[in-house]
Amino acid sequence: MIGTGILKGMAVTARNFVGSYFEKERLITVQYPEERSPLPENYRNFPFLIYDTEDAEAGLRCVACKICEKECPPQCIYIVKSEDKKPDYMGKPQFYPKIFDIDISVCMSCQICVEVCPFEAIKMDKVFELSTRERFDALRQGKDELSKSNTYYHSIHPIEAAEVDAKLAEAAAKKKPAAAPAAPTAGTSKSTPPSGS
Amino acid sequence: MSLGFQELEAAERPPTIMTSRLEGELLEVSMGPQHPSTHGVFRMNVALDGEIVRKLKPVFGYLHRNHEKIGENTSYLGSMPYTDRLDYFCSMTNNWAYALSVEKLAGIEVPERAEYLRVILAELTRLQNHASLLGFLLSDMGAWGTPLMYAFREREKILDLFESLSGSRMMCDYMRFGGCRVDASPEWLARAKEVVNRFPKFLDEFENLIVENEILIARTQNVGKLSPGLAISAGITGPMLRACGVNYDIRKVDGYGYYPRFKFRIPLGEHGDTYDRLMMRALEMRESIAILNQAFEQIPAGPVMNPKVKIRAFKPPVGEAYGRIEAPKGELGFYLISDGSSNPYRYRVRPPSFINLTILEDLCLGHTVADVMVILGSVDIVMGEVDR
Amino acid sequence: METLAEIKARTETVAPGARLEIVSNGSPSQQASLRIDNEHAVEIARFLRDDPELRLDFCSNVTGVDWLDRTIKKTVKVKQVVDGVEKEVDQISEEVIPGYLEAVYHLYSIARKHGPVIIRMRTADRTAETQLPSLTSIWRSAEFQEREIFDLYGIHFDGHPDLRRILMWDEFEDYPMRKDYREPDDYEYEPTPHDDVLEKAKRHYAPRPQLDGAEKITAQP
Amino acid sequence: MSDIDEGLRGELQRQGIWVTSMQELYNWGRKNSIWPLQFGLACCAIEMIATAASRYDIARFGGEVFRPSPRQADLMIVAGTVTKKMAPQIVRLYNQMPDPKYVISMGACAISGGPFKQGYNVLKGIDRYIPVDVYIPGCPPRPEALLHAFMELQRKIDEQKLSGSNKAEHLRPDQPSEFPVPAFGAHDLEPAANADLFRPPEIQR
Repeated sequence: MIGTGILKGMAVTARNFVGSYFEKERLITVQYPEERSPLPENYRNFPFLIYDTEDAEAGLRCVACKICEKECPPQCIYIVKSEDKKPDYMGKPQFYPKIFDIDISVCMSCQICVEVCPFEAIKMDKVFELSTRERFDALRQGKDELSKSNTYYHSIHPIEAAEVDAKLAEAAAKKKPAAAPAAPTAGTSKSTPPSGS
Repeated sequence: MSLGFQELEAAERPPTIMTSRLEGELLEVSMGPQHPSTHGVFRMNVALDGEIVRKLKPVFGYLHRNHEKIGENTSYLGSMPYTDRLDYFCSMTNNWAYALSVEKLAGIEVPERAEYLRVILAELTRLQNHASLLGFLLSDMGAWGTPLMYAFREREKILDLFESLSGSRMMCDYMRFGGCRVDASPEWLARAKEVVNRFPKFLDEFENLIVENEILIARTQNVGKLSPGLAISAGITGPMLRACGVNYDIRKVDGYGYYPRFKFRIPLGEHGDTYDRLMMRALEMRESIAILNQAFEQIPAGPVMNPKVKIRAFKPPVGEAYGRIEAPKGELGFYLISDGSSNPYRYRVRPPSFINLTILEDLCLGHTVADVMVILGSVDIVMGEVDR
Repeated sequence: METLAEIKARTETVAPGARLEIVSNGSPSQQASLRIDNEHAVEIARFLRDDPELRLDFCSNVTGVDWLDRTIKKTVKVKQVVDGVEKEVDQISEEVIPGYLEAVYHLYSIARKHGPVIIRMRTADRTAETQLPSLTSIWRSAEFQEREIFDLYGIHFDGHPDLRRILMWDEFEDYPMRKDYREPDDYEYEPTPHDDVLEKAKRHYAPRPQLDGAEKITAQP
Repeated sequence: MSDIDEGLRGELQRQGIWVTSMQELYNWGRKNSIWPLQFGLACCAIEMIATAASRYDIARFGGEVFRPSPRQADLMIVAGTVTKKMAPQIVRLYNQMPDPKYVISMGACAISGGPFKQGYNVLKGIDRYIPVDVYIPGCPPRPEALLHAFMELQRKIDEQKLSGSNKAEHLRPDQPSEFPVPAFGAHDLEPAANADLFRPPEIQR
């Protein structure tokens, strides 16, 4: 009989309509500003720089090797290397980035900078509420905005951060005979409050 | 800009003599690039006789974002996230096609677990692509909203899986040459299994909604018929080719990525019309679920990345390679020429939805304007891939 | 499937006078290709499609490649008499290969489920004689792809039913996929320039003296 | 239409009297019924559709009425890469929208060309031709990020004044509401940017 197919379809819509009042599977709206769906561990949005200890300037892991700048596919990283060296968290004198800019209006969140970084210095952030009314300087993040503590990293990617810390501690233990005996190991900054959140 | 009707011969055009009736006058209509249909910035120049399409010329390039040129100026690894943005519904299959081509070019082995993960992710991609296609197609037909909402509800579940594995909902950037970037945890596999197990329920519901619907049948059956001969000659691939009854599925023919290990059938159409193309997607989703269930059973433990492959300064030997996979929309191929440096000398994408549009005019001639949208919807195009 | 050498031999019997050449491929993919001459191209293509053994009825991918002028260094061992003693000496000769444009066709068979057979055609040079025969009459799938090659590479396909620009607008004059194409200058705002973008941005900033200071900063040590 | 004294308002509210000004009422109505133009360009458009679908449900903010015609739309969400071939059409669509009109530039491509900015056919930011109210970085931004930008736009509308020297732009007759449409040139769009709108700053480091 003509019309039965339509009625069958209407039954589906009716079932969905009624079901959406009590069936959990059909009730999926996330009431966004008040309620947020949890972001998974792996979620990534824009990169940030990690620093150990409590001083963002002294504890920055980045040594301005410019590998990420070179590998970044859309070329949104800009680094100017320092002329002098300063001791890093292990006491070894290293270069540091005088300027480290990321243009987040270009960044495509591809995570390649994280993959190529040999120093575990750049990681992906989870902040996505970045809408602004200004474009140019508002969307160019400088070193101050990018630097976030290791504790913050632990708070957003707990599993990954623990693995990174273990890896760095292992590397530090290997180097220890050569390095100064009082060199602090990575992950000592657990007590610092998150500064970037 | 000219309408692009220069080739409309004067002889074909009926004489423009003023008569009392306007019959025979062709009306030129430009549909798109901003058009209420949900297929992005696609434009068609249509010549109409009353409501009947007499000529149709697609106009491309409104999303031509120079993917190939950028690919030639970027390192091999750097092109991987760009492939996500080709067919932005199916970033996983795009990744796979590109990784497969580079693996051919450089002779890289892929670990067993990585191949299984690739199959799982490609089939999940096929599920969400076909589901949203059905939603879009129905919304083009006038079922405004409802089926699309149902389709997106299911799609979100699969996107959540992608997000928790790769970190992004749409732009996964998950595969690497010689494997996958991160391993899937057992919890993730369990979650994926649950989503897949629930999917048939949605399919049943969706099929109840559409399969017997008289309006849908009237709008799609015998509309936009495609003959197998023309389909093969015009290079049509994917569900569109199989809807004409041609048994050609690259998963079976090339047998890449351990597909020969799985038992699945290739659904074939009979008439090659819009209805067959629509149903082809519904049937393919069932087969994808079968593949997924076997893959969840068989997936072995082990590494997901070939340790010999360098991430940085990756330079394949001089030569060229063409690799292709069966993407949800058809044959997605990458043609790479290497000159031994870190960038490809030539980087070419064989986009299935672009080539599937070759016969759009043939499908639409003689049908009404309203059918054009339906036919276009059943071709399943994504502009990111058509224009690149 | 037959080997490429067998296909070549059989094609030569069908199209007498055709100059065919197997282009080797050094990569592990081992996809060697068959270079066909432009005069017999349509004839050869029809044979490849219709031959009952081959039945290459599906032309999957058509693409253009731009080859600039290249110099190839060849090292040949030559016997020379040095100081009265005959010795083998390496003689380095340089050969300049003039640039050309190339169209590459990847053919598969749906009927026999084999492939790919790759054929390629070359233009005489990159500027004046950029004609190639169109194979759209053999494989319809070449229609849009040849149009795309015309648009981006500037190869004129003789016999193509509708050779217009496809991706760029009609008024556009350049062929952007060629290797020597220079994109328009729109580098007014480049906050993170380096490498090639830096070079292009510098060109833009040059006539703007107020940005001279900024330029000095962007030039990296 | 001047602002109400907050103390007086609180006092009246305690008495059970709710007062509002014409301006507040007008802005309240406007900000809760923003009708976007149904217009997607690329990847971000799919996230825009996801925002309109049931999980994120832009209807909770009064923005679900996607209008296919620019004549009925208040908001243009430029979602995706703007190519040079598409830019004239976007400016034309913007010109066809009635005042007051707003633009959200969604995703990296629409802001600056994003990852594709090195392409020869990619416009490096839609703000070269039309004014943009809210920018959302991200590639693509999550649906939540679009909702966040939507709320940002609602805040902006709420702040607009109907009278006085700093009244909203659409009420000032000297402010243009239409912008010149670029033409296709032999090598590039002509002009490459609207110099009245696009004034990139000097980079200070």
